[in-house]
Amino acid sequence: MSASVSRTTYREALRGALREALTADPRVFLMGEDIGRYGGCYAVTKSLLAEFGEERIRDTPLSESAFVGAGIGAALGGMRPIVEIMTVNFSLLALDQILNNAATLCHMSAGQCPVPLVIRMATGAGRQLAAQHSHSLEGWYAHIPGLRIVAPATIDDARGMLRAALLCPDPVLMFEHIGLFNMEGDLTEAAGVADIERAAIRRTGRDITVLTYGASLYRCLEAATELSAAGIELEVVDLRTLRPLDDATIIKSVRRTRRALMVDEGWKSGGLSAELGMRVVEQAFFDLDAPVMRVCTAEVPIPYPKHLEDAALPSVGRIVAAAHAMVAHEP
Amino acid sequence: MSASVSRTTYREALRGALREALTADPRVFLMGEDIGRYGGCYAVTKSLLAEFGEERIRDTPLSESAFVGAGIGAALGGMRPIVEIMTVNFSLLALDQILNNAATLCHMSAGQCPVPLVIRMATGAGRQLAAQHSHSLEGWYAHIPGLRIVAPATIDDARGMLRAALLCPDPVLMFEHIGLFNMEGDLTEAAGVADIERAAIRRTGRDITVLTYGASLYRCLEAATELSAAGIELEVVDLRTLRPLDDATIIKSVRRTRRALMVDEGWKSGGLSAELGMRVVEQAFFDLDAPVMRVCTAEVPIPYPKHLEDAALPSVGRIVAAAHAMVAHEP
Amino acid sequence: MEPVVAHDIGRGHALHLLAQMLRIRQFEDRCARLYTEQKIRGFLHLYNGEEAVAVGVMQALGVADSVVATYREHGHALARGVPMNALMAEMYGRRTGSSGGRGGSMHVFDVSRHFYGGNAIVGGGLPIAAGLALAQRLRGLDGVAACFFGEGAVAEGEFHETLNLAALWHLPVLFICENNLYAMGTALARSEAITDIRAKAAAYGQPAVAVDGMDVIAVEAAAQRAVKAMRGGGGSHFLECRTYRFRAHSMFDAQLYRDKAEVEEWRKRGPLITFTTRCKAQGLIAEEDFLRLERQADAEVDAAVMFAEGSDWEPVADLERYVYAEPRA
Amino acid sequence: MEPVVAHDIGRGHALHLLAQMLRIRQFEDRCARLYTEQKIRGFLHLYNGEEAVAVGVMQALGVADSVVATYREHGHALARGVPMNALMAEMYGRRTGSSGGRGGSMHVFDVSRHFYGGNAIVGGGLPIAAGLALAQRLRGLDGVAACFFGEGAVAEGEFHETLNLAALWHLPVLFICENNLYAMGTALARSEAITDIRAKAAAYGQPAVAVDGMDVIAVEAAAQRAVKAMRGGGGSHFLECRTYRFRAHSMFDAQLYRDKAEVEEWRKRGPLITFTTRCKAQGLIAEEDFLRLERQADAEVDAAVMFAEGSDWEPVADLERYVYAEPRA
Ligand SMILES: Cc1ncc(C[n+]2csc(CCOP(=O)(O)OP(=O)(O)O)c2C)c(N)n1
Ligand SMILES: Cc1ncc(C[n+]2csc(CCOP(=O)(O)OP(=O)(O)O)c2C)c(N)n1
Ligand SMILES: [Mg+2]
Ligand SMILES: [Mg+2]
Repeated sequence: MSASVSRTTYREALRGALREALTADPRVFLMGEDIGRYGGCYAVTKSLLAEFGEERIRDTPLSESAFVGAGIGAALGGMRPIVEIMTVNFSLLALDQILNNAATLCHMSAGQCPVPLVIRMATGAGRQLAAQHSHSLEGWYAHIPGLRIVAPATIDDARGMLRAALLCPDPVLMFEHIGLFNMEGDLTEAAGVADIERAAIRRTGRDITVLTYGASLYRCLEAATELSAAGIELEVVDLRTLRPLDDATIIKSVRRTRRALMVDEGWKSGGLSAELGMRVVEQAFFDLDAPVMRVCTAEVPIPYPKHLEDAALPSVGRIVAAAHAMVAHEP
Repeated sequence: MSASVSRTTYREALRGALREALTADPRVFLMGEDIGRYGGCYAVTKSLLAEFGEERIRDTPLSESAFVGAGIGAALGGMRPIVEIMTVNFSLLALDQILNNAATLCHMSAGQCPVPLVIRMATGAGRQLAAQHSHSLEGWYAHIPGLRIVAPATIDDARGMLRAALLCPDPVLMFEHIGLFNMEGDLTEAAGVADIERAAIRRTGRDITVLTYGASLYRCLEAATELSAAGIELEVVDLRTLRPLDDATIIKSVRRTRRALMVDEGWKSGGLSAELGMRVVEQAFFDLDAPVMRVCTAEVPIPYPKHLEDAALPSVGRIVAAAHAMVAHEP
Repeated sequence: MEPVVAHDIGRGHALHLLAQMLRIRQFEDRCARLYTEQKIRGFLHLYNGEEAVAVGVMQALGVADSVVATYREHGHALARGVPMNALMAEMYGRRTGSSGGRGGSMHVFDVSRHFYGGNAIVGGGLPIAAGLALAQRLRGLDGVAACFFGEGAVAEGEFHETLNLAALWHLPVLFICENNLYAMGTALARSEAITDIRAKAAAYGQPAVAVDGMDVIAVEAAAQRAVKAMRGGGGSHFLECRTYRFRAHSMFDAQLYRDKAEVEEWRKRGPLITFTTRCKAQGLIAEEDFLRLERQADAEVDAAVMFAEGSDWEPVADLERYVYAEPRA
Repeated sequence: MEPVVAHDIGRGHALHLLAQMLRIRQFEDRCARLYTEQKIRGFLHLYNGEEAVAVGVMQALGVADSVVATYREHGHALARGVPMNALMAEMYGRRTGSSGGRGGSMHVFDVSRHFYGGNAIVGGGLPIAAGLALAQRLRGLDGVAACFFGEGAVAEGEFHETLNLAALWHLPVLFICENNLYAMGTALARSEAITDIRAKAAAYGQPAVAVDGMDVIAVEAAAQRAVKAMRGGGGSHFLECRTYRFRAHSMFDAQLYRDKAEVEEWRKRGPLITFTTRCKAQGLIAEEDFLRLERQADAEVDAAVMFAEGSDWEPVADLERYVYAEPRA
């Protein structure tokens, strides 16, 4: 099957999905800091103000708690708001609204108050933005019941997951890695709505299952190429959705490769990789030939200088080293 | 050695430690909502206003972010503030200050700005306070580098850990389970400052190591008594400090019992038990006779009615069942 | 404060207002007893003394308007029309409760009446009300959102952020500050450098008035004016209702922070007593009317208790239902 | 705005103020070039146009006072006395930088000068300043805390919470709002229903004045008055400095949100140009003074670049140092 594709960027794919939603559904509107006149701090929403006007592309004052809460209220009131928080770091100011309201209202009201709200935020490091602009907290957010957490790594997913988020009756937090916005590639025109309950195997391989998502996916694929030359074949799973996790795909892969390596850009202790590792152990312990391993970010506030930032983040080198260590364990 | 003890409650032990610190160190002061005239929402600070006056027992307006941030500033300015947030649920309003400032300043300033701040908060469920007053987020907080997280389960620790927190140059978050305040017991007069880097084995046993903390400790001990009758001996480890974790004590115990069961009151996915399980697997995989298991809170906002609240929380019954399942795995 | 405009209300409306206030009073008095009997658990915050605020404001709202309240919301729920049976069942935690029993006293929801809680994070309801109002505007409808909160919430950042947002965007939110002078044990003057809340709100650029929150007619009139202005396309309005809570903050409060004498002084101005006296003086109602309404309220409460006690618990098997919405759209 | 009091400053002080403003200007112009050469990375926010604010305020502070600034803090750091070498090394991320290179442009710290950042969460510095001031009061000292932030921060909840707390507790905080009319691309009128920031601050119950932030003398005088009042036991003060940023918000900003003409109009009122003109007119300084100070500033910048480029990187082995304080007390 040869799908029709068009060349674009991750940023443009997001913008296209936003435009499409604004065009198709009068209930959709955008709200966030500098999304209008400024064009969005990462330029995702550029030009949308001119196209859709001030009522639907709403620049907000600097008040994360109020506009996220207003998004919740608007969702309760029949709209389909898409709220942009510039980066996950600032989302902490709105965490009360996210956890105590968005994630809680549906259950607490016995189903009367679903909150069909989409919150988009940038995440991740790699641009030397230092300790208050570089954290990856999406794995941490995945702890919260009532939320759905998605992290598109590909151009198709950037569009398809936003589409899916808008169809979802639950609050969906969408995390866009700052390293991906400029990524160029093909958009599959007919790809449609993404399935936000399933992980995707981006590379098949027999020796180790690598569980990852977002920008780390590309480091894992690079490591896989390097390791392949040494005869080690990685199977790379792009989790795509961090809550709920797709146990079926994960466990099936691990049962086959008998080894699981987790790679994520969050801090290690209590991060998403710990959860993944536990699930593997709980569900496939006797299938494992080696202890599960994880490659995460060093447990430090991300420092500014490049050499320290690089040292803190999961690198291809660290992934390769972990893989070698894992195959060294003979069953 | 027969230590001199006195009969008291967990609440009074905390109050005693606060009184002692206020008396001994002029840099110590207390700040929080209703800690003065009202006497503290869980009555921990009752009578301290009369003893120490308004300058040192400071009732704050309802503004969690400002008074936590002011605590950070006061700590930078040479004081030893003890900030009370009524419950961990409200601490989300101050999370920006806690993560982006308290946890970050020391590293970001290359050691110039340590933040010797103590934040106490109530945590946990069991009193039918429903979905905005019942969560256990201390394990989630333990993800954040730069913080120290302590959770005293015993009367000696209630006093000793507060003492230790005040001596610590780092921000220490102390979580007090609402189910423990009324607990009566003995206070070891000479116990001194608690070691907040070490876990404690509260019961020795050969079959399964149980890793737990806070109010869950007592459920585990109850389960241990029940299981002992069935010939299964639990070793119960009270983690005491959730960040940094005392790997040495944990791993040593697991190596001996060859089984690890984690019990905590947080939500399961991405909770502290996942981290504990991963560490066990990473460090003692080949010593395990059974997959690690965890008993956590159901992934729901805690509901109001008792039967549902009980069903959501880790119960003695669930711990016992997990233990039986673990020993059923023959090596 | 706004001068109280002499206002002709007629016997029918007088009876209605009194009946509503009495329903709340009797319902809550029963709840307090049920609490000591441990039939109701958790936190219980009573509205005793503040009934005129909820009842007054609700008169100004239509069926399509939304209401957002706090953890002290029994009065708002009843005045809004949440059936007493469902409310009492919620207090008991039964599945027939307005939130299926999951919320309890602090989390009453009734979406069929646009009653959105029941919010127990101080200040947390304000942004939600702004969003509900925004939705009305964006949908081209003329509904307003009424948002109740205490004077303690005024110190929270969300108060500030939301008042600005609502004023800036001309959202039809009626902010109702129930100024009962205390936030738990903290007197207003101990939490605000400037204690004039109406003035504070006006500084955000929206009409703001203060009324005697003990006077149901004054509250009603002020709310009517505000809602009318908003229906005509006006932006947010602020209403400070000066009131007092006669009972403790919650069932755990020893009230060390205020004098008994102060409470007694305020009791003389209680909304039920003053309204009844006034209506009697005007010949609108007679003592027997009062007694009849009280009996009716008691009967309704009795029936609600019966209903609650006869209701089932939600099955444990349903614990994890509604964490996510069902069915998927 | 406060009327500008004619104020006799003398040649020495005039030269000092000019020198400080020039140091900032020249330092930052070099930083902009170094950014395009990729020697400086991350976010770089320039203070160009606003120099009079930092320089004016710092004149009022003593060594024991504290300063809390934002991510646009090079000017504050230099004016406070952070050595230019250490500042430039910080921009480069070298271990000789004021934060050991870990903070970069947005996170300059120098505790020996009570310079507490370098805070990149809008509004996040305000509570910290309140706490620093509280510490002074509790320790019986008379230090004040000066807290700089933009007008964009005014919408944040922390602004509200902190202004109330500081006023309520009479904390010696000098809040300095650098009102440059834009928060990134958002004009003040698009983020605040009421745009008079001074009035807003006054409503919290503290002295609040607005001054021409382009006039270093006016800023200095206002800051002096406020600090004097605070040293005498007064509580918090608020100073709105009306200014303008001449360059983009950061190096990534295409400035689509404002007219070139508007920028040009403001440039005529630039703090360097107006101050120099005025001092010349008063015969306080001559053109050659200006040129000499400019040369001196350039030389200092050259030396700082040399210093930074000659400095080592922090070893990777130290990455995890200082997550926790060392040595343990
Ligand atoms: C963010 C937050 N902080 C603290 C509390 C605890 N608390 C519950 S009610 C209350 C007092 C609120 O006072 P006010 O807003 O005046 O309302 P009132 O209870 O007087 O009706 C407090 C402090 C909370 N629920 N949420
Ligand atoms: C809480 C938070 N939200 C958003 C941002 C992104 N941001 C950085 S600077 C800025 C504009 C701030 O404007 P203002 O306070 O006026 O200061 P100025 O930049 O004009 O000096 C924004 C939105 C941030 N750093 N922190
Ligand atoms: Mg109150
Ligand atoms: Mg600005």
